Amino acid sequence: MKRFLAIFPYLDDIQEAYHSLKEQGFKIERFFSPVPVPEIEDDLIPKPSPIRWIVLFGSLTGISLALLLTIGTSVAWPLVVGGKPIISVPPFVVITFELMVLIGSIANLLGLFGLSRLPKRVNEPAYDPRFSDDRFGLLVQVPPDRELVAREILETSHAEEIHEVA
Amino acid sequence: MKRRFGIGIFLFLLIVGIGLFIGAQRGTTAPEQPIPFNHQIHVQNLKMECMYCHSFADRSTVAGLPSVRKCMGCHKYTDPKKPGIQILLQYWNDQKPIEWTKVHDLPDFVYFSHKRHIRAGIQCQTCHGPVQEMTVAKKVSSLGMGWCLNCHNQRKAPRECWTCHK
Amino acid sequence: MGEITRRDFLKILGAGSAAAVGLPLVACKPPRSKVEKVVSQLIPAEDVVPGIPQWYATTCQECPAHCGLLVKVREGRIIKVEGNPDHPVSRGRHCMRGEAALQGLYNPDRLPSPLLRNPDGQLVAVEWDQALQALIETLKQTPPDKIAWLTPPLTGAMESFLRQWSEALGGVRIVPYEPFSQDALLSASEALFGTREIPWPDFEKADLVVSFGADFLETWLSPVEFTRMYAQRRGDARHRLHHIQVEARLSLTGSKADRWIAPRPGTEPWLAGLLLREMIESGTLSHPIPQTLRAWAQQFDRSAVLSFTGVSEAEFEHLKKAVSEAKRPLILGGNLGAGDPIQVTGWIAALALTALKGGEQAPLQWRGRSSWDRAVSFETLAKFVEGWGEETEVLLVYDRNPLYAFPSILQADEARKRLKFMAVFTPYPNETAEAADVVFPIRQFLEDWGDAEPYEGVYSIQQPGMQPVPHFQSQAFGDLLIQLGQQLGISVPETFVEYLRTHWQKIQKKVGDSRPFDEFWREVLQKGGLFKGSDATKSIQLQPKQLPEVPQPDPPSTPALVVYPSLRLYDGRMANRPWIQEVPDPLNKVSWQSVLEVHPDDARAWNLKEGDVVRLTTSRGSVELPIRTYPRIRRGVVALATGQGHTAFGRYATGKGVNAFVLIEAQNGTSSLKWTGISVQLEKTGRRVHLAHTDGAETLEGRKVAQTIPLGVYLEHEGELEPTYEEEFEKEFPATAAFYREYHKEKFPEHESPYHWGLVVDTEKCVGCAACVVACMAENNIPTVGEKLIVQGREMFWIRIERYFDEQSHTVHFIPMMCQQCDNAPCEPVCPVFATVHSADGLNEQVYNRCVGTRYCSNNCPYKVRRFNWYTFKFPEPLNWQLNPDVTVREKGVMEKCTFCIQRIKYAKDRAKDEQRLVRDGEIQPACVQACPAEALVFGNTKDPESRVAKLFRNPRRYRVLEHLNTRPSVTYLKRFTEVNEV
Amino acid sequence: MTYRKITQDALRLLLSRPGWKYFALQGFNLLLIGLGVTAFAYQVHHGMGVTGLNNPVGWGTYITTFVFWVGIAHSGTLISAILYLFRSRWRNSIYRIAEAMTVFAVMTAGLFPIIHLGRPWKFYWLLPFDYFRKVWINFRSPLIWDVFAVLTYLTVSMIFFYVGMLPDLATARDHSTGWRKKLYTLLSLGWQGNHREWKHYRLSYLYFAAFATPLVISVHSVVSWDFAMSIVPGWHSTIFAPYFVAGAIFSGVAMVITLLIPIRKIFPYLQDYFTIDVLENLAKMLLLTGAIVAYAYVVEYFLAWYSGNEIEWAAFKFRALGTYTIPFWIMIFCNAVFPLIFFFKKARRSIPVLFVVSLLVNVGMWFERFNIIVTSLSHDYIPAAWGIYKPSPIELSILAGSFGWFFFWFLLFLRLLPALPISELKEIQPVPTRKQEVTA
Repeated sequence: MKRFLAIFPYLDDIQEAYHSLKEQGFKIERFFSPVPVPEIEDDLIPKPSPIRWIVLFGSLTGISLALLLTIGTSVAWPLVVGGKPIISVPPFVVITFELMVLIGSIANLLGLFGLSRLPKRVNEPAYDPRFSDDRFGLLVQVPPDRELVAREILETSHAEEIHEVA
Repeated sequence: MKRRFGIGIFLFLLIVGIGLFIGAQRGTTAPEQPIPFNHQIHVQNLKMECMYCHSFADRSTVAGLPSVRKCMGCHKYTDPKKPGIQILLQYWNDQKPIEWTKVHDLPDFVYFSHKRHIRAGIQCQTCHGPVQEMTVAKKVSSLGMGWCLNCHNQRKAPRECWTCHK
Repeated sequence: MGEITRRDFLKILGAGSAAAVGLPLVACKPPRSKVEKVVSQLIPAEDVVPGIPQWYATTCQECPAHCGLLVKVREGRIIKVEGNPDHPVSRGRHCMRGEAALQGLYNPDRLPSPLLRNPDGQLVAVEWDQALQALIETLKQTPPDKIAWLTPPLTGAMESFLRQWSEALGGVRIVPYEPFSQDALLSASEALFGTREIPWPDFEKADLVVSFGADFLETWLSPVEFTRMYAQRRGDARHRLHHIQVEARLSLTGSKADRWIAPRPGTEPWLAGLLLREMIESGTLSHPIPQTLRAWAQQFDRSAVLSFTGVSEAEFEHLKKAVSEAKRPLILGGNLGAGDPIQVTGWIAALALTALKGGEQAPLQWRGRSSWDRAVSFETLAKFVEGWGEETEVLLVYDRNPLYAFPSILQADEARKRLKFMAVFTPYPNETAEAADVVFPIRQFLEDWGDAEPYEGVYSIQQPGMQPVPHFQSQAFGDLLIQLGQQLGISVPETFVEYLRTHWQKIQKKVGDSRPFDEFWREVLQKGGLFKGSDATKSIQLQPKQLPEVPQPDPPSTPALVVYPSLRLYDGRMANRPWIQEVPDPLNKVSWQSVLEVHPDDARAWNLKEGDVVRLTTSRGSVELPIRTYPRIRRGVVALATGQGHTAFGRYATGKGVNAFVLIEAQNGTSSLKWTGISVQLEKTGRRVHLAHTDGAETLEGRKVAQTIPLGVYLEHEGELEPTYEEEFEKEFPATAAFYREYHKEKFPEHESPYHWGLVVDTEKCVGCAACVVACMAENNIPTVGEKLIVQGREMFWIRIERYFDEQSHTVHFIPMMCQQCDNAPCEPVCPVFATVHSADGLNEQVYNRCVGTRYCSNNCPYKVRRFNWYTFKFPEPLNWQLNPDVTVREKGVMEKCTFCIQRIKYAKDRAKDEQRLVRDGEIQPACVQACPAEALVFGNTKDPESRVAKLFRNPRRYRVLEHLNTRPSVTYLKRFTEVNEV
Repeated sequence: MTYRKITQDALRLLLSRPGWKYFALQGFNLLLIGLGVTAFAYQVHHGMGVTGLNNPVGWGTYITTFVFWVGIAHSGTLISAILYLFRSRWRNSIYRIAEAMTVFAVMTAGLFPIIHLGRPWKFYWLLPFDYFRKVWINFRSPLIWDVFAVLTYLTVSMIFFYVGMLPDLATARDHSTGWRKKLYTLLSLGWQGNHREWKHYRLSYLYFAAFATPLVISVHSVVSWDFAMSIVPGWHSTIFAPYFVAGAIFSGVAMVITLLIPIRKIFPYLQDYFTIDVLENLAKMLLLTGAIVAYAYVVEYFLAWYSGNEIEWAAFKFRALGTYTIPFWIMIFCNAVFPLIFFFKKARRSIPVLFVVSLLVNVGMWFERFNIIVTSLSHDYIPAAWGIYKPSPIELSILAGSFGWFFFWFLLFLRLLPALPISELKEIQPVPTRKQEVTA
């Protein structure tokens, strides 16, 4: 199977190309853009991002860790200070909040990396440096028998360049 | 990328490990003494009581060292040709006290009473190790706070700060 | 080896090394030094267990009062001085100067070797033989009557030994001198009672004390003894001693008085005289009035006296009323005034009135000869100095510093040049030693044998607590005399100790003790002496013969200077002790410096600000010093304390402040001294200095730190017990209390303690003398930080005496403030690393080595009693020998504070545990409690309802400082009394 | 504005070699850092005595400067996170600079708690570990909350900063050569801008913003509780948390203005991005927060007076009229009076006025913290223990060093990392469409 990498200067063009290709049953492997384009992204991956669960998990971990740390160490050797209870809830809430944010954010970062497959190599053939500047791109899987169809769709939607990539 | 990061972690852990190892070594040194005194001969072979020489152990905070005169009490009659005993004789003839190097050195901010521990029924060996088998006096316990507390916790001994800190 | 005595042991220790004992020099080294040495004893000492202190009784020689002391010895070093409870003078207490004797012993500036003036005129260190030879040559070449000793007023064995020695040499004269001599009192006593003895005040008998300047709580006669007696009477609400102080500048003594009358300085005696006259004329005196006295009193004219003393009718009437209402008033004259006819006048009037009011019951007592009456009069001294170069060619100075402490009218510096030879026997370098031909470093009294007899029947032994400090090649003065005597061919005993024992054999005989001497001697050494008390049975009998004429007052001058004896520095002899320098004056709160006290209104009028340096000129001399506003001084009067301004007295004294002796002038046409009312000129120099003061504010600023209760109100409730603090809390905050109750179960599940330590501070008894401050520094290894750091506000005291001038009356409040060991301590929860936590005994524990130094605890301490180590403070060798091995020496960057002397608590608990009992009430005395001459501090277990503290905690006078913050302190204060009938 | 122009403008700062002035400035910053480090070494060697601190006043310049820098940090997160959540798109051009400021300000602030320790070599005892002594840390201490808050804030703001920058780093990678290319390749982690990355990125960024918003408020609340949790009169006040948060944003916004104006001046092409409208919006925020701060000052005095607590009232009287009256009035004028000029539109749009007032607010806010900390400690409960604090040269050197440290990193950032948020600027441009192109 061949892959075509088409480069577009305009978003309406690429949207047109995207929809036509999709209608024709082509599999769009990737869409490149210098800015997020929710319409296409959500169409390509219809399920909501699991980041939310990862962050929730991270935050809950943070909360439990904080409770374990604060209550655990206070109970292990109950040192009395200023007549305050050994397990003083208000101060522990502060620690719990901070650790929730901390671990939640770290989970968020790791989740982002994991889900977006970062870090990765860039200089693969199916990438063009202009994607980070002002060009949009589509990576389409093209069965050998439908090359012409694909090329035509792309050309009619004013693709600037069409590359065949391995 | 990832591999390099791994190597970094490995190196870091290695350095920390070496540091801890060296630190631990410092804790068990057997320093060189002005007289190569052999506890094994005195305790195991000659069946001397610890408190014969360290006579203040059940009366005071310090255990005390035998005075040179006490050493001479026996060594007047023992083989004077042995090199260790010759050094002792030299001290006695010069009427000079012996400057031993401390094996068990607690920091200056620690209050430790031998008396209280002896009267609580703690064996000398619990902290000092099998002295009766030592040819060179050696520190076997870390004498660190965690080590003290292990025992205090087990025996429900007081763990007020000012019990041991001063 | 035979029998080894304690002395031998100490010798062995000294011969070995500094640490020739079975344990290392704990606490003297910074933590974490890598290799610690532990030195075995060469020969073990009998009965000495390393780690356990020994106590030896001895006698204080820092002032003529001669308190009995106990010295605490650890591993061959004296580490603490405390009062001897058996001793009748100190009764287990001591003053700050007594404690500071330790820093005399370990003073780093002590003379390391004898000094001899070489042909170039330089004083150089020499061997003992050489120095002795130089003196012997001189003594041989000089006719004995041209030789004279200048000594303190000696008593006991040394007095007789020196007398015998001097006689044996062919009549060497001895001139005993004390700068704060009681010449005027003695003269008055002679004139009135026909005996040149001190009539000692009896505070127990008196119901009113009127002092015309005598500072009986500071330096006068026997301050520790008087403070104890006075405080006892003041704290006794039913028989409270009323106190009126008459002086131009309010002294520490006056600050405790119920009323202060401030006449023009130096005119107090006429007021006393007028009082005597009016009392005689009132006809209320029930005892026969000798005619001479009646005639003498006629010389005081009411309107004249009131006008030149500047005292209002009302004030005088009040005074008169108080005296006439009192049954046995104790009237005291002036404080200083050697041979001063004016002071004599004052004392005559005072003593006569006391005797006339009280008759046989007059609150005075005879104690026979005392150290005070042995000193020569100022007149004699003046003649003596005048004769230097003629009658006296060779001057031998023992333990005196004439070139500093002689008033400038004696012109001792000039007179010294006329002397052929001057030998000085002193442990320290000083101004006199600097001008000497030969200087012998002698032993300090804590390392030497001797004795004292402060008054008849009190034989007080002075025994060394340790081997001489090895840093200095010192010799015992007595043994030096013996060496000299041997070389000069007179008959002397072998050692001074031998002479001392002979002397005590005589005492034994005298008191009729028939035991073998050794047994007697052992008991003497154990108890610190023989305390029989005076058996003088003389009664107070007025036998006035010829009373001196009342002098005419000097014309008034403004400003007028008052020179007052310093509670801290005495006549300057204490100035080389860093503790003494560091502790601020109880009233003006300035340490390390000399200040001129000026009334704030005068300062404003004269356009002076605090810290402005002024030039102060009297007819005798001129000094430059900063001013300090002081609200308890008569307008137009300025005041200066004695003791500073040394030029060669070691690092702690040299160059600090100014010498008041330079300014003192002669009393109008006589050869006597004028201490108060000196006419001075003030000039602004334009320079300013930062004052090393430790007080943040003069007044209470409306805060109830110091509280009072009218005596009448208290009397209604005396004997009642307030609810305990717990009960009170329970009642006022039931919900919170319930929470705490529940919570206390959780607090210490492992071990509920039978103790909760508490401290009671009686502000009625506290006189603000600061003995506790110095005792605390000695006990807890508290460094002295020096003048610069005090200026910056970095003093390290764990206990301080807060002084507040009352806004309504002349009263000065003294609040000893130390860690309050709060149950709800605000300092504890803010520490991030648990360096300060609460103990089961209710103590607020501070763990130095855990502290990282955030200083948050100090910020959050409402009492501001926490102290931060701004630097690692050094204890110069051998001052570090004094360090208490039971207390950590702290390093830079850690917080510290009062521990209630945890080391003493631990020691007592340890002993109690050995004996399987609880700690007894009174068994633990923190250093401050032990020192307090007023016995204003009580320590104990508040959980024991029978303990003294538990009862005092419920006294109707109780209050806790800043109670509204709910810190629940373990320190309770007792309110000071006010007299409701006061105007 | 086209995508291409944005890319090029943003990369101009990164891809060119800085002039000698830049190096001179950095040299000066290093000099300041050297001064600070030397002063700190001196302090560690001798002890805290080299500062002006004393018995009643345990905290001074260091804690003042700590709070100052933490405060500066706050507006960065405010602009990047809170305004993001509020969809205030004008923030897009300046948010990177503001966020960089946040990171470096927290980095600077974080040093001060260590510097102010009596034994800074034991700082690791503040971290939650017992080092085999069985004693952990005291979670009841506000200082431990501080440790957690500041470390969390530092970590999270750095992550947020970095994640926001990822697409821009990719842009830089794609347009650079040589060592820069290597650097940006490493930093961009292979970002391509593909649909998968963008999809997760969008949500992830939202969550970061959602976390950062309460975090920023919590951090300065915790900092304020260092004071409010104590019983010191002048500190123990319930309004401290909101008051400090408002003050922090106030000072941070001022610092953003202070930083933006010279940048605009030196690189005029950036004026297309840092427009006068943006500055005007900032000025409005300054006006709002300044008013809140001024209100807090008034309320503080009202509470102290109306509560009838004599000690509290005495502390506030001392603050205004006592030894520290000059710092107090500097604070009042700089923070409560001068910003009122922004009621006038002309002033809001005048570069010199903006610059001067923002500088004054910075000064005023430093003095605000100084006043709160020092005057309260100086005169608290026990009159006999009162005392006066004066900063020592050592403390001032370290203060100067902290500015050197901050500006060193900030200048490094300007020339090394994309200061203009490339992708987010593109987002607020109309997407390039053929339709538009044709009509144009």
